[in-house]
Amino acid sequence: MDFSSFRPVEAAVTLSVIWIGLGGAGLAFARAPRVVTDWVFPAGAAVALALALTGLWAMNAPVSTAVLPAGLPDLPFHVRVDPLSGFFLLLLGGVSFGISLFSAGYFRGSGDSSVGLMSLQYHVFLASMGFVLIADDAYLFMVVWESMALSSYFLVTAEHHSEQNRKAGFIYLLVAHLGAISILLSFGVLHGGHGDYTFDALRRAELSSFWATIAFVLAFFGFGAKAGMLPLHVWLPEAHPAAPSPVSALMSGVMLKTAIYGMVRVIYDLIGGIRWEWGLTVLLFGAATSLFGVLFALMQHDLKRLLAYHSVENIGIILIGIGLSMVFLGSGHPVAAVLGLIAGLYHTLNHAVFKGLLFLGAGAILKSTGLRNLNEMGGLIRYLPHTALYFLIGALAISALPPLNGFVSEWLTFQASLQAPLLESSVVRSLVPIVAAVLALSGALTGMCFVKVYGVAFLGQHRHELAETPREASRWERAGMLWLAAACFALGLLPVFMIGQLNNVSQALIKAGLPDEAMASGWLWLVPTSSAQASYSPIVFLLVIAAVFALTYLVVRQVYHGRLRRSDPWDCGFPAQTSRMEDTADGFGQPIRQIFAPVYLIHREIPRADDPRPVFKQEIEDRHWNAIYSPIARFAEFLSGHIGKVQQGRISVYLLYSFLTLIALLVFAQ
Amino acid sequence: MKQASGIIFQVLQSVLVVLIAPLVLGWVNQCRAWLQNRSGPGVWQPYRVLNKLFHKDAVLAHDASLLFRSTPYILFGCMWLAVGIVPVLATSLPFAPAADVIALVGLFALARVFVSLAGMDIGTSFGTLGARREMMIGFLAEPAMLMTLFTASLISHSTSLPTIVDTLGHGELVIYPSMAFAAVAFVMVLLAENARIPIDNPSTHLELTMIHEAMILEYSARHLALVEWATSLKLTAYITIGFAIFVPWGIAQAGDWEGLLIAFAVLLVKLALAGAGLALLETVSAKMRIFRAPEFLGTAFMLATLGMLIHFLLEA
Amino acid sequence: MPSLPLWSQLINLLAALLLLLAFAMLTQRRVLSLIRLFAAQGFVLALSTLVVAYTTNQPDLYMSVAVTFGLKVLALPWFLHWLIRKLNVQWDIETVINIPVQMLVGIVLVIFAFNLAAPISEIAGTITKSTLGIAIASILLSFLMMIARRKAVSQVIGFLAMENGLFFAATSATYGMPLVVELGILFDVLVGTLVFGVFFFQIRETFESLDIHHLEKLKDR
Amino acid sequence: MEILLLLGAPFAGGIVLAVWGHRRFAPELNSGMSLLTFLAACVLTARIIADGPILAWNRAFFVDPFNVFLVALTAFVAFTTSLFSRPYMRIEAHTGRLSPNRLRLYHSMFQLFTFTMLLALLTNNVGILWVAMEAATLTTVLLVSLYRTPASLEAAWKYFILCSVGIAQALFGTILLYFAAEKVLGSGGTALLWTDLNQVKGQLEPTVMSLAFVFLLVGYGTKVGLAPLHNWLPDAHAEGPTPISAVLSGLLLNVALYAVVRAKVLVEGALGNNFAGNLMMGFGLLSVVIAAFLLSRQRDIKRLFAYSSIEHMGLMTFAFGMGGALATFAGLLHMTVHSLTKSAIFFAVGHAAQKSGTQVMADIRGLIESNPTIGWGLMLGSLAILGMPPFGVFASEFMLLTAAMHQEPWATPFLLAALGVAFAAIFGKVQPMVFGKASVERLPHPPALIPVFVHLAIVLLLGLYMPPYLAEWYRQAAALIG
Repeated sequence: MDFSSFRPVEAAVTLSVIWIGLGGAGLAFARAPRVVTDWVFPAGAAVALALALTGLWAMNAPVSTAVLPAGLPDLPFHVRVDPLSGFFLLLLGGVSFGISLFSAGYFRGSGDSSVGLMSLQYHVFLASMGFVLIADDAYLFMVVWESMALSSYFLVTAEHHSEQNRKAGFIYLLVAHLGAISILLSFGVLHGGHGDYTFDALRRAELSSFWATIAFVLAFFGFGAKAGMLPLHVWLPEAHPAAPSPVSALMSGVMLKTAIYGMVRVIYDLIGGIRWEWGLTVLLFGAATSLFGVLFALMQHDLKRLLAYHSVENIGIILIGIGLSMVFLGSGHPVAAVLGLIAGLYHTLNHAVFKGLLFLGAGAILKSTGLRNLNEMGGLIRYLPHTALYFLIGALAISALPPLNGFVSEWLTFQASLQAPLLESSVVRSLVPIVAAVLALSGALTGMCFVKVYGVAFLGQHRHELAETPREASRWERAGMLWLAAACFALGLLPVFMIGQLNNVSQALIKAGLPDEAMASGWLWLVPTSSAQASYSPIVFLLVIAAVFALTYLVVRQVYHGRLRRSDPWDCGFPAQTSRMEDTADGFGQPIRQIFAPVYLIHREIPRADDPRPVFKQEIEDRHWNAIYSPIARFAEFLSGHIGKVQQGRISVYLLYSFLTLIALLVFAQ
Repeated sequence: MKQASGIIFQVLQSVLVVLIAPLVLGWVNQCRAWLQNRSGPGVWQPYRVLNKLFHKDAVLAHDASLLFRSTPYILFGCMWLAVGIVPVLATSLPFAPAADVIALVGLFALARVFVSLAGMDIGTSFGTLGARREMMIGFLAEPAMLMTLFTASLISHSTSLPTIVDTLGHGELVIYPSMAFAAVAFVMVLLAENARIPIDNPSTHLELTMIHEAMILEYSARHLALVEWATSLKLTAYITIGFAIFVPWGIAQAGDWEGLLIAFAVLLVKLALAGAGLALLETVSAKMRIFRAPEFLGTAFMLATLGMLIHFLLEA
Repeated sequence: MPSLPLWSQLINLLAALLLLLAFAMLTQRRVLSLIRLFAAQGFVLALSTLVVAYTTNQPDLYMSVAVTFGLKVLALPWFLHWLIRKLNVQWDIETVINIPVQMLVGIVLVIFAFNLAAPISEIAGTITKSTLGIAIASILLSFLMMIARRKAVSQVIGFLAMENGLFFAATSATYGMPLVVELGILFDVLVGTLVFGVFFFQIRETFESLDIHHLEKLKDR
Repeated sequence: MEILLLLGAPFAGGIVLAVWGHRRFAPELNSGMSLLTFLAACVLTARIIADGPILAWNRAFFVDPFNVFLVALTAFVAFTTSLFSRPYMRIEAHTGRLSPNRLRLYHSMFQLFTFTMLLALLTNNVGILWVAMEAATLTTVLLVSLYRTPASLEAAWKYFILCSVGIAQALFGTILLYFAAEKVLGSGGTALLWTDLNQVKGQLEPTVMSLAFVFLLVGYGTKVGLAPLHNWLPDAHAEGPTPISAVLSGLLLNVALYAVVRAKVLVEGALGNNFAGNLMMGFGLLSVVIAAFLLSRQRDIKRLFAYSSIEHMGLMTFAFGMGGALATFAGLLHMTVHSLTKSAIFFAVGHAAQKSGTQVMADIRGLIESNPTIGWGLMLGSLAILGMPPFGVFASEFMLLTAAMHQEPWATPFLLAALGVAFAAIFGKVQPMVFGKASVERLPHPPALIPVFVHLAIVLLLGLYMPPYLAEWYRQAAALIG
């Protein structure tokens, strides 16, 4: 680890180590929480910004590797920064810069001594994510992978007094651990037995197609468990809301992306020789995950659980992008594969940005009003104007609406799926557009969900009497949210710059880039393959709408007049307009329950007719619990019950066991 | 020189279409009146309504926020842009590359989201009721819409409307069965998106049955005028997209003036026919129950997917 | 030097006697007679070691004969008698499996032990190679006896019988282990029995009976 | 010379404490003796590193890289356990559960137990190894029944009967081994010396050796706690005083496995095929699966961690059974980190049980709230034992799983399932104990928890950065075992 030549890898390692140091400092100052919130978190933000710049630099610089002094005897820790890890470092640094700024303000109020411990776990969490992105051998990767899970577990169970948090933390760590073991086994398959675990050795190991598929399946489900893919997603809606809001922003925004990074790194880089059947599996799982995630998000009335289910949905969209690129790569169309990969990675960055923004918004609401249940919110736009604006930008971005960044990545995914005619097998060729339709459906459903969230939370009348009027978010918090909102706009309006960077990444991974005609089309027009094929210019969108907005506003004011007066809204002749008449979050989701009834498991308590205080209670449950998870738990219980009979207390039976083992072995030994 | 004429064409097309949009609505209402053997208020009625509304004083609810007041202008801007992009009179206008078909769908989704939010801003139950139903129709219609546009773009290997128009219109005449399916599906989506009869009755006063009207219940004066104008613009935009994909003949190239005149004439004829067809469809069918809408749009989606499969199987 | 076959016949006789005693202990109903049989087995073991020592004139074997005789014939039986009197457990032995079944299983075990020892005894150089099968059989029989007993005392006696079997195997296969190991083993057996005695007192104190079924609480049913 | 001090110190300590074991300063004396032993072990280890294996006392004692690291580990853990037992035993005496002369028995037996462990490790004579193992059982059986509760009596009785019968099988195995060796090396003392056996293991009679290995495996396997023979282990660990559970789990199981591995080396040389390895793998896998599934049924915390010891011993046996440089290296590392982590956990558990007055997990709540050091000690300890990465247990499991995935892929699904179930069971039960509202009261004497965090620090160090000489040490040992 020589510092003579200062390359991206040295920068990344030093910055991550500084993060750990900051964590330690936070713990040291545990007695003085103000010091922690005023100095440690902003310093963490500065380190995050530096890491983002390193990532940007790494995407354009040559690959740099280094060896750290620590690690197993014949396997010291190898670290490597190439364009792919550079991109994810940019993602990690950029998003955690905003979140750290927000946390500086968010934790200021709590004031108790747990802030020191919280800052230690927070910064160790960031540092372990940093190391995951630059790890270059299986051992270091696994160590930092599960340290990430461990540190985030302690953050999830920060308020460990509530039984629900503890249960969420337990399920989270259990699924993370099982996922990690399956990743480990996939490395085991790849490593070829001579004890050399560096990623270069894994790349060179050539595998028979059977073992390559086994490695793919293990890696896919291992990383899928961490990303919240469909069958293994149950921990996500429990764990993310349990953590404090900035931490759930970090977990939803960035930690899920390290799983995507792992998947791309192992499948594209280490296993290589991708087959289109793998791509099809990823595609189908992605489509199912995205549709399932958004359908369940629509049913939630807890804001943070809703956002967590949306993370599941967006992971599905990312998997669709990556699945498309694997299908094209498997059937020999590198250019279309590049487009799919760029769409997937671009959506990873977009989701990190707007999901982080939305969770920070939810945190600001929780801090000022103490509310998490949407049915108790309402009319907050008057009390929290800034948060409302930033939340609106985040909501428009996640609903994939044109001028913002959500639309760009979804548009690219559509363009990639329109390359379907290139494929030979007619089944896949017709399946890809149907997956595109599922993507469109889930995008539209997200739009509906965020109209519900924004409408119920911010607009209309207040549904719940608050003890004192909620205060707007503090200066730090607004700065954090502003940074992420600006990022949404920048990524939405100037996609060509980021697509160019991603082109380097795909050059490094698939040895193929977008056609140069697409690159040459300047910063105004985003062109995926050829301008004849399709082009999109977000800046023109924004300019024309703004111009028309200003033009009509002025013309109407000049030609006619701007007079305005206030009065009661139309109440259809009904005298008292109370806030209970407004539609609740569950009410808004009623059409979805009607149309997609079989998907849900609904427990409904309809009050009796003569009930003086009728309360309508309804609980939507995830079918996966009693379809997959409780059968497994029951089977384990059943099995341990039978095995329990082995230990049944009588000494003569124990002697009999040892006698029979002896006889059996003697017979076997002959 | 070509660049200058392009810009002039662009401005001309935008202004012209914006002006004739209320006319299209007036014509449709007039045709409906004739079909129901009523004399009807006349084709220019929408202009009179707009003029009246612009003169009145705006009345706002107490807790209407800034969002509520700015939504009409955003709506109008979006529709103006949509009409500017679609090759109504001429193809390959300067704004054309700004968006392809998918971006247009996104633009309409943006408009729909803003209208729904404005509806919910007042805090009465009607606004949220309308918003919920509008979003439901929206998410059901979007996959069907995209599937029809995919069929067209799979044939012409591009999603940008000028290229589609060039390949389908200016190329030699070929009958595409898949396009037939897509056309029927497109008409069903058009009816749903523009709140026409089978899904929603634009001229109803029963709050509980409204979808689109419920959201703009609270608007008055200039805001209501802009919203009404935007609605007619949306209808015109949808109809012109339909022309561009299914009936692309007669659209001029940017720059040749005489082609423009012919295109304008052809456009008027096509709009008249389309308006009459729409009126006929509306008088023939009655408004469906709100929870029959999913089957309606489900069939639209099936038809579009069938069209695409036919395209893959028959290579047509 | 007396003719070898005569002495080997004597050793085979003693081995057969040992097996008979093991069988007798297996089927014995009363504790006191069980202890007397154990003492007899110790005596036969000492005698056979003496014969082996004499025929193969290995001086250190005499030392182990003396210790075996002292421990297995005198010390342990006396100690067990003293224990029985002290704890006044004058009662007969309940068995987990009834006696005839134990007999049958015993015979099967003996057959199994013989065909197990067949390959070893061909290559064994010692004159007493044929007795290895009997030694293994007596070990398995005493193991069965431990399994099938309800009372703590009889279980301990089963264990001591197994020790006798082991010693007999040692002498028959290899003319006895090196002395330091032999002494270590005998010392362990002695301390083991003392500890068993301590346990008897403790169990008696807490459970007022030496029946094993009190000792079945710890389970993970 | 160091061997004399190394064995002399605990033996002398045993005698001295037998006389003054009940006095006030007895715990300090006990720690002093253990410290002396540990220093001797360090000197011996330094000497072995410097100039390789040595044969001492006309080949009665043999020290090579394999058993010297176990000697160092045993001495260290014995020393830290004696440090832990100082306040623990005072609190037990304070609460009146232990009378002074029982303390005397405890202290002297503790030292004698250390003596037998070190003797078993150092001796070159397989017979003496057997005697030492039998003596180890004798010294600890009385300690298991120290509290005189019906349950502890039952546990002690079962421990004694099952282990004695097991050890008897091992004696017969040793006799067969001696029988086979006598053919080649001639009678007299040398036939039982492991070094000589090791040289001639190629010429030993295969059929006899396989029978001998069966008896040795069943015999010492009972002491290791392998699956069908494990029944005594949970009772003995749960009912005895905690320092004894720590020492039993941490050291006795390792030494028993050491004996099995020594036998495997000879048998593998004699047979040539992998009969011994397959047997060990079979038993190891069976233990891992059975222990994992029994974990979820436990209500007593010490029984829970006793089953976790069975599971980890199963993993080690599987590793040694699989053979190959990588797996053996993983097995050795796992032996070290397991005994360090498990003893640390038992220290924390001991004090936690004392604080809440019960060992039933349902009644212990909110440890972090009432006493952060015990709470965090238990939490980090259980995370370490479950193989969470920053700790060394993960390093050995990593190497084991990847080697298994390559050499014995059929076994990995079982390992995966067992590790998953074990994680769910242990963490599911430890988490509510550590988090939540506090339901426990203060301790009369301040708990000595430095050993817990020293152990966990070493395990963390082994996970992240292995010092080169330690790695060299393990590699030599792995080469020896093959």
